[in-house]
Amino acid sequence: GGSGNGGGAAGGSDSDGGATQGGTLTVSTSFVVNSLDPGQVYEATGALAVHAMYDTLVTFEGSDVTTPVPLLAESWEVNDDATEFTFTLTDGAVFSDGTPVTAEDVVFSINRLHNLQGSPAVTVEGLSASSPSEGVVVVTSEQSNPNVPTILAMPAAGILNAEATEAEGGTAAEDAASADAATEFLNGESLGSGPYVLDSFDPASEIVLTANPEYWGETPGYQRIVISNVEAETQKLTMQRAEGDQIALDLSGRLLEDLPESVQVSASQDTFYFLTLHQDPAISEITSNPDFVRALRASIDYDGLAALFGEDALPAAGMVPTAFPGALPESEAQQQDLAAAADHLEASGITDPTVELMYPAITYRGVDLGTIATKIQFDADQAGIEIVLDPQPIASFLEAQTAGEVPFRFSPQSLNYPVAASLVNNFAPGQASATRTGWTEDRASEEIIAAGAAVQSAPDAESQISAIQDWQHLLNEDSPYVTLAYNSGVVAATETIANAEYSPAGWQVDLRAVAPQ
Amino acid sequence: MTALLEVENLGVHLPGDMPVIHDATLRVDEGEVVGVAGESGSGKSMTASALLGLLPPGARTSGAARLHGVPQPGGSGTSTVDLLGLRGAEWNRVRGTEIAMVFQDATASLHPMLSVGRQLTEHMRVHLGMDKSAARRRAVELLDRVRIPDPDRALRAYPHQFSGGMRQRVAIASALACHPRLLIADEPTTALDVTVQAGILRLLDELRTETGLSVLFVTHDLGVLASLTARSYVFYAGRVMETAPTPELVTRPRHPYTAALLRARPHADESWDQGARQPLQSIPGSPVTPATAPPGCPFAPRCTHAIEECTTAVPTLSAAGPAGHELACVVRPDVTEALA
Amino acid sequence: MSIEPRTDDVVAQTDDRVDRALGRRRWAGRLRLSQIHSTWRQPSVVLAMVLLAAWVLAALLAPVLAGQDPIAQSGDLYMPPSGAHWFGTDELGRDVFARVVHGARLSLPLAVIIVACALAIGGLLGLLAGYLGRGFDEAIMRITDLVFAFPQIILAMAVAAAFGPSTQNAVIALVIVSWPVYARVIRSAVLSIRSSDFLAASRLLGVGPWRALRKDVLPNSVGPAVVLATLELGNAVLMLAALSFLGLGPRPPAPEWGAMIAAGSKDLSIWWVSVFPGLAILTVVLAFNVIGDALRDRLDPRYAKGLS
Amino acid sequence: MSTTTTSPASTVSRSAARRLRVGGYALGAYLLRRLVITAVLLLGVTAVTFLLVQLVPGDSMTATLSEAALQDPEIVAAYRERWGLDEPVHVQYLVYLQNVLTGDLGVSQQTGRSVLGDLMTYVPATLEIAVPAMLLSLLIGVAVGLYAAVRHGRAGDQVVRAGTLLGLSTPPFWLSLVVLYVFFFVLGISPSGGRLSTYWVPPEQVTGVMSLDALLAGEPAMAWDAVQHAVLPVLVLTVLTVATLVRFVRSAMLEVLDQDYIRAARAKGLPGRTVLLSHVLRAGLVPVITVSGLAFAALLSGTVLVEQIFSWPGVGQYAYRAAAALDMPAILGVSLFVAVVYTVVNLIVDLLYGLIDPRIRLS
Amino acid sequence: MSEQQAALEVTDLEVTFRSRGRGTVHAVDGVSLSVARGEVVGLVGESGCGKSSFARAVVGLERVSGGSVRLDGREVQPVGWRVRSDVRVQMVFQNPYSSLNPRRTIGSQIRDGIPADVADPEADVADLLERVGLGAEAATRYPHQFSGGQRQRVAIARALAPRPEILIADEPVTALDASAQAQIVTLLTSLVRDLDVGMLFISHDLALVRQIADRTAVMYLGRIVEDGATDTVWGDPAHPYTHALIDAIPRISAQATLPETLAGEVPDAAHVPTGCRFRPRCPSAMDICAEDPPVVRLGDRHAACWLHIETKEKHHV
Ligand SMILES: Nc1ncnc2c1ncn2[C@@H]1O[C@H](COP(=O)(O)OP(=O)(O)OP(=O)(O)O)[C@@H](O)[C@H]1O
Ligand SMILES: Nc1ncnc2c1ncn2[C@@H]1O[C@H](COP(=O)(O)OP(=O)(O)OP(=O)(O)O)[C@@H](O)[C@H]1O
Ligand SMILES: [Mg+2]
Ligand SMILES: [Mg+2]
Repeated sequence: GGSGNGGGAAGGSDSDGGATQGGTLTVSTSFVVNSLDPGQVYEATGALAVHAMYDTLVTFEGSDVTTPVPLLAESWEVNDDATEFTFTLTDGAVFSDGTPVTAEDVVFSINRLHNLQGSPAVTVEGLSASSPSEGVVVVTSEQSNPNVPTILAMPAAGILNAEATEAEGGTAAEDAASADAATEFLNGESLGSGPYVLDSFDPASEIVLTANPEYWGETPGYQRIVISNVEAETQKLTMQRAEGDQIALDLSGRLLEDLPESVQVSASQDTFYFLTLHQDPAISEITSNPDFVRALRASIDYDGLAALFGEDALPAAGMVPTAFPGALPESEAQQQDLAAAADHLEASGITDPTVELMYPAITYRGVDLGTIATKIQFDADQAGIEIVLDPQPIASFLEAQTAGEVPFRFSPQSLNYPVAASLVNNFAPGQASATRTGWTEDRASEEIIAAGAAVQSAPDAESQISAIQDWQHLLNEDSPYVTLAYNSGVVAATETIANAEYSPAGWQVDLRAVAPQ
Repeated sequence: MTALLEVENLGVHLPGDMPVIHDATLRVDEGEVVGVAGESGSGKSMTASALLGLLPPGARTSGAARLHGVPQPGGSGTSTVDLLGLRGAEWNRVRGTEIAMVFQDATASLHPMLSVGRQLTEHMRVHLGMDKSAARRRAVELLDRVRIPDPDRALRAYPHQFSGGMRQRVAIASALACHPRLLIADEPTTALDVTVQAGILRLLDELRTETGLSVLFVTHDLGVLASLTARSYVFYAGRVMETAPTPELVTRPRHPYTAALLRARPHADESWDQGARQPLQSIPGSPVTPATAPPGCPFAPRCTHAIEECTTAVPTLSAAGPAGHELACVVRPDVTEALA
Repeated sequence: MSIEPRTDDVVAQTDDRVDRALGRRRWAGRLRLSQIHSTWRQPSVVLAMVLLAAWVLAALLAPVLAGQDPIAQSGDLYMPPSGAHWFGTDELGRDVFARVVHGARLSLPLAVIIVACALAIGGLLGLLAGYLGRGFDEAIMRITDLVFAFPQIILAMAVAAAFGPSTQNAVIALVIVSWPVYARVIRSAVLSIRSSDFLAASRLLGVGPWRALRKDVLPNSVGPAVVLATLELGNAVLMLAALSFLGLGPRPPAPEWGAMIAAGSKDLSIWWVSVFPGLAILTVVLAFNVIGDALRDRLDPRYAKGLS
Repeated sequence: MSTTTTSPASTVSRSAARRLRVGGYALGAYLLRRLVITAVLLLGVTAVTFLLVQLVPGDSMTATLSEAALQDPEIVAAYRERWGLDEPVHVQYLVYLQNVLTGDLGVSQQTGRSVLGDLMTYVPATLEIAVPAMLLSLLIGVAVGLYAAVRHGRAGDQVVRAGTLLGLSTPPFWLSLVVLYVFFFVLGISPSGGRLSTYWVPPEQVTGVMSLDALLAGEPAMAWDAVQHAVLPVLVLTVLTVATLVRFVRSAMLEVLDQDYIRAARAKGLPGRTVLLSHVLRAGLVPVITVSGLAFAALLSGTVLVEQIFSWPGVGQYAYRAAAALDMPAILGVSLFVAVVYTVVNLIVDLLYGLIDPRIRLS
Repeated sequence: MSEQQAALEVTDLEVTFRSRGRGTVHAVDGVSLSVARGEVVGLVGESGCGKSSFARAVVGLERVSGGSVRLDGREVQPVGWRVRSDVRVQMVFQNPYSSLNPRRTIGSQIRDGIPADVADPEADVADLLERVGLGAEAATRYPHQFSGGQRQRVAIARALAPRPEILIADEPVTALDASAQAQIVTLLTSLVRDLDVGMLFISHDLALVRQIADRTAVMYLGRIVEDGATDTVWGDPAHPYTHALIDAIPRISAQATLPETLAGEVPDAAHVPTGCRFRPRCPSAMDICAEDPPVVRLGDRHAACWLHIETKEKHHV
């Protein structure tokens, strides 16, 4: 039966559960969810839901993404060169069907994630799991990688009930990419050990989670969580007239203005927006010209651009958003310098350059990317650079991006996992993203290659931070990337909700922790 | 004979102040078949429409049209009603029960999607208060009366299942359903073949002799006029030009217009059997409407007898010759000779 | 007596009725200059002409009239309407008034291009289908059926999405979805002319089929096409705006009305960003519709009665 | 719309003419002919959509597979095989057709669910607003159209005429925004979007129509909430459709009013109301029915934009998302659905003709 | 008149229409007719008997499904996808409002028909317009500037432009006013005689045909039932149908007399009776009428009727 009431009073009032449990929590966000299979999940809303349904070995608490804390693993050890991680599983964890969580399940889940070769598989590239003894899981990395616990905290590394998954056609074998058939099932039912289970999934309108009655930990905060697909502008209206327990996830910038006092807002700058210029002269003589890149870099009105995202966005100083250790200080934010832009342009030897800027025609975190692109176009024009905008449907954009032949593109970017070094793994010369922009090692300066290597080989967190700052300084000098601004992920919640804190960990808000106040 | 309908100085203006009928005066006696003739656009249909209040919306009328012997609403006695003064629902006292109408195109005047039975009985039930079966019985009688074979079957049929002549018979039956005293027939045979036309003319004649029905018969065919009607009016440009007992009118016309009309038609007259073949004589010029008519006599520009005075003075209808022969002509030449 | 269906005339009548109900007028008269003149004297039409003329003028004089550059991001963001910015400023601080005025430079010519192309393609195919008949007619009609089986906007959307968003592709998409209407209208006009006595008379005099097509058929079938085209101009403005609204129209920073509405729709509190372009669309389309409607009335005397 | 006017108007002389020519032959033969035509049409629809999808630069693979996986030819090949992307185009098409014939519309690449299943969820949602809007439009359309025809040329008619022209000229997405702004943002008397307030647990899908399902589940308050959510979308769709309908009804009725048989009915002394309701309306209904069929198709296309703004999870939104994501099975599924609706509606219209007009009654 | 050399020779002409739901209609079913130069032949019959179909087939506008149409021994060329080079048979249509192209000047429409070898076509057009009683200046005007009668004059001028030898007039005055009718008929007959053109004049106005035709043919349900010199046909009809037609015409006389009626109705052309088609309505029907009646020659005329078979010799044409 329905737990709501038509009177419009808070749906949080309890009708048939325990005293501490709330009724329905509504999370409004504008989403395109492709899958709720942990092995396939790669965008924010999917991560949000999967995180609530599937326990991981370790996790993060609140907005702190620096210290992994135990979840299914009660403890872990790492060898000296950070290639072997040994996790000891906690006792008593059970899946939603009541069967206990075993080391086999963990091994199965991590290997399946790897072998499925879905989008999130990049994070576990080079990792493999095994279980030497009952209750123990060993994860080995081909290279030294101190961030393995962080990676294993990601929703994609959620632990599935291996037996049940296999019964639905799932497999963790090498050929999982083509042989696994469990995804469709997992889009309708969850097979995890988390506090919530999947009730229904409608990719267009909503994901409904209900409390897992078998949950082995603390009773979840709500009986029911509805993740509702709502455009940002409507989310704002909803928050203004909130009825019941409501969370909105896309209210960044301007949309936060004139919200009622009672709404609690938690934010963290974990996203950056950047331009990518292809370095292969065969693709474009213009974008591969370093002086042209410098001219463009100098032409951007960084303050004005950041203002488009709203008050709490910042002009970018480097590639690492401020939410993460290793970000450059605000004082180093880039500045528009039209005179310098003119000089650079002259130095480039290109007159009246015209370039086409491709970007996905989407609204991201309440901001229309077209608006930002138009601003870039206008700024560049001030420096005598003509930009023709080329908005593309997201699918076409991704395809073109992957094909690696787009001369000039614009997109938002967040981290694969909440460690600044993950950016180096992706954007350093020769790495995946860099390759797609023609930034091979031979086209990059030795200095920058060395700086990247320094980040990866940093022995401890502190030295890694300074290494990554050096790396960013070099990128700002000479790289195919123009980082434009940082924007926040925001959680806006009604005052009746506790622990509605934004987490840069990838799941935005920890639904496991959210509860009525 | 007592007058049933008297129309005096009827004038009709269509919206946009366009005159279409001008001072038309005519009379129908009880049990009389009266003809109205004239060229196309002379206002014959407008006159008929005015008498049933079916003029286009926004039309204005002047003059009077008195219908005598209309039963009082209460049921006691009768009175005279000025048709031009009726408004809205008042018309339902007259339409169907006192005056009924048959249109030129029977195909168009029967509802294509309603059964013949429905169209014959619906107004009976309204006006005569009949129940379904009584109305049906009367409908069968009516169809029989207008010579429709197998009336029971015909009641269930739809108009498109009948031929043109049969449809016109159905339309007549429908018009007669509520015992009207006056039937206005607006060119009911123009669209029909001669053989079919003959049948309809005979039917109307029978109805007159058997039931004493009065008929106002509109046509542009003087031959039809001659075979059916006792008295006739000739219209031109919304005016009555001449009126006389029909045999007199067609054999001894007094008005140059009437004479010209007769000369322009092929001679299917008494000389038919002698096979005389004379050239047709057309009327010079083309017809005018009241809106385009010149001052004076509207026919003057086309009239071979016209004199100066014709272009200034509007001739009025006045007696000429024996028993009810009247004409509107200033000159009044002897035009009969030319016909021979 | 015969109680038998006489199907032929029944079908003919019913066809005719349906045709008329659908606005597919069987072409009988011709659109005369005098008729157009008297059409122009109706107050509503005069008003529509004035409105349209104002928009055309606005399009021509946009740089002067707007006072500001429609793409200059010079003002403050999200300023409500004021003396400095009559229609306020948008999310990039651009002057909404300047953008609305400049929008006419985009929408009006594009609508004309769309209608002209659709008219040319649909008109030619309809003309030939009606005149040649048989196989060609059948083929063209089946293709139009096919296009009609898709809802206009969905097909246009799919085409535009497939080719990628741009002015040119939006125009192509809209031409693809709108030519069949012309083909149908012209075809039915041609069909009625094909069975007309004056064409028969021409052919009897020894006029060849192609010359007759040019001299007798073509001039008499343009009337309904002109009316339809006028009404479709409005429709083209609407559809173009709809595609733009969905992000499938001219690329930014073009001041396209639909795209402007889309920008405003992101935040209802900045109503001026979407209300004014919406009103612009409304008035332009209304003007086209009023004029097209009056022309149609003129072509069909049945309606003219009520107007004079 | 041009069916709307006109546009609708706009628009099917050929098939309208053809479909009436049914007097002589039997219902069976007629239906058979119609089925063949429908089949050919559907075949055409699939072919066109398929072709369109082939023209599209992107495919779904990149959206699904990781970059590392995309570099691996084996994985790519396996993926292509799984979705049949490795076959030549015409083979892919034949495979698709074969599947469609067995009721399998494939799996949406975007939602990962069967397209048929998706349609079953979204179609009722669309019908929930489209059908009431259509009924409302018909009701208002016939009443107002008849009124305007009767008051032909007078003030009432002019007002109606102006109103309908205004309705035809209003961009639907803009109107949606305006009503949302006024009723939700300013007045706060309507919900913002979606089918149901989130604090309700949606009822089990029986009919797929939220308010009915809520009633079946014994939750009148929830049904009321569902109705409130539907009001604005229905309103906008009605405004869009009603203008076309009013204009058609008006012209159809004007034509009928001008007929001799109406004059004849009045000459018989029938009360004005009887003439209007049983004579005029009956005759005028034939073209109105035709137009309603077309108007319903136009209305369905109008849902794309309206659903978008009211966050209404219907086929319109599904279609838009599918187009934006170039989700081939979904696009094909929606196209088929719409084509089926189009032909079925036309068939119903034809059968209705036979009921109303004895002249074209099927023997 | 039958001695005259016939220019137009129609033999056993058949025109068939196939339509869904109605079946096959033999609109014209074996009609033979000839028209000589300078001669006016009237063709009368009730609505739907096939007069127009016959006329259109003769000029080549309708597909002929049997028989032949010859002009001076040469087949008349049908109107098709080729330019028609033989224009010696022309037609005047019933509706003067639809038989002229509203978008072209009168002059240009008439000029279409002027033979290519005419030195000064403009003068020719002017001459034709004068002939039909319109001024030469009419050439520059459009059809809508003329009345119905005037348009019919234009149509006649146009039909005469290519110097035809035969004119087919399909109810050319039915749509006109009584006085305009008289004008047009007078004009047509005088032109035909002046130019030595043969004319087939189709009408359902029997009195009018009687007035102008040299010979009259009476058509019933796709067949000619009687044809001969007009005065003979009307003075002493040989076929009962002709008789009935004549008796049904309302007469003008001092004593009102109702016209005679004819029993029954014209059957549907798709379901014609066997044998003599007039049999079901014929007052003098006999058993033998169930067989196809022979065409009997009676002096200078023919009749398809069994009544005359005992007394007169039998002819099969
Ligand atoms: N609905 C109308 N609107 C405007 N003028 C009209 C209308 N109906 C008739 N008229 C005009 O009114 C005049 C009289 O028409 P009416 O129909 O009475 O002529 P009629 O004598 O019946 O002609 P016909 O023999 O052609 O039926 C004509 O000049 C005609 O043009
Ligand atoms: N195009 C056609 N298709 C089908 N049947 C036709 C066609 N044209 C004529 N007919 C039929 O052929 C028969 C003869 O028609 P036709 O028009 O030749 O008669 P008509 O004597 O000219 O009649 P009217 O006096 O009414 O003009 C009729 O039954 C008619 O229904
Ligand atoms: Mg009349
Ligand atoms: Mg004919």
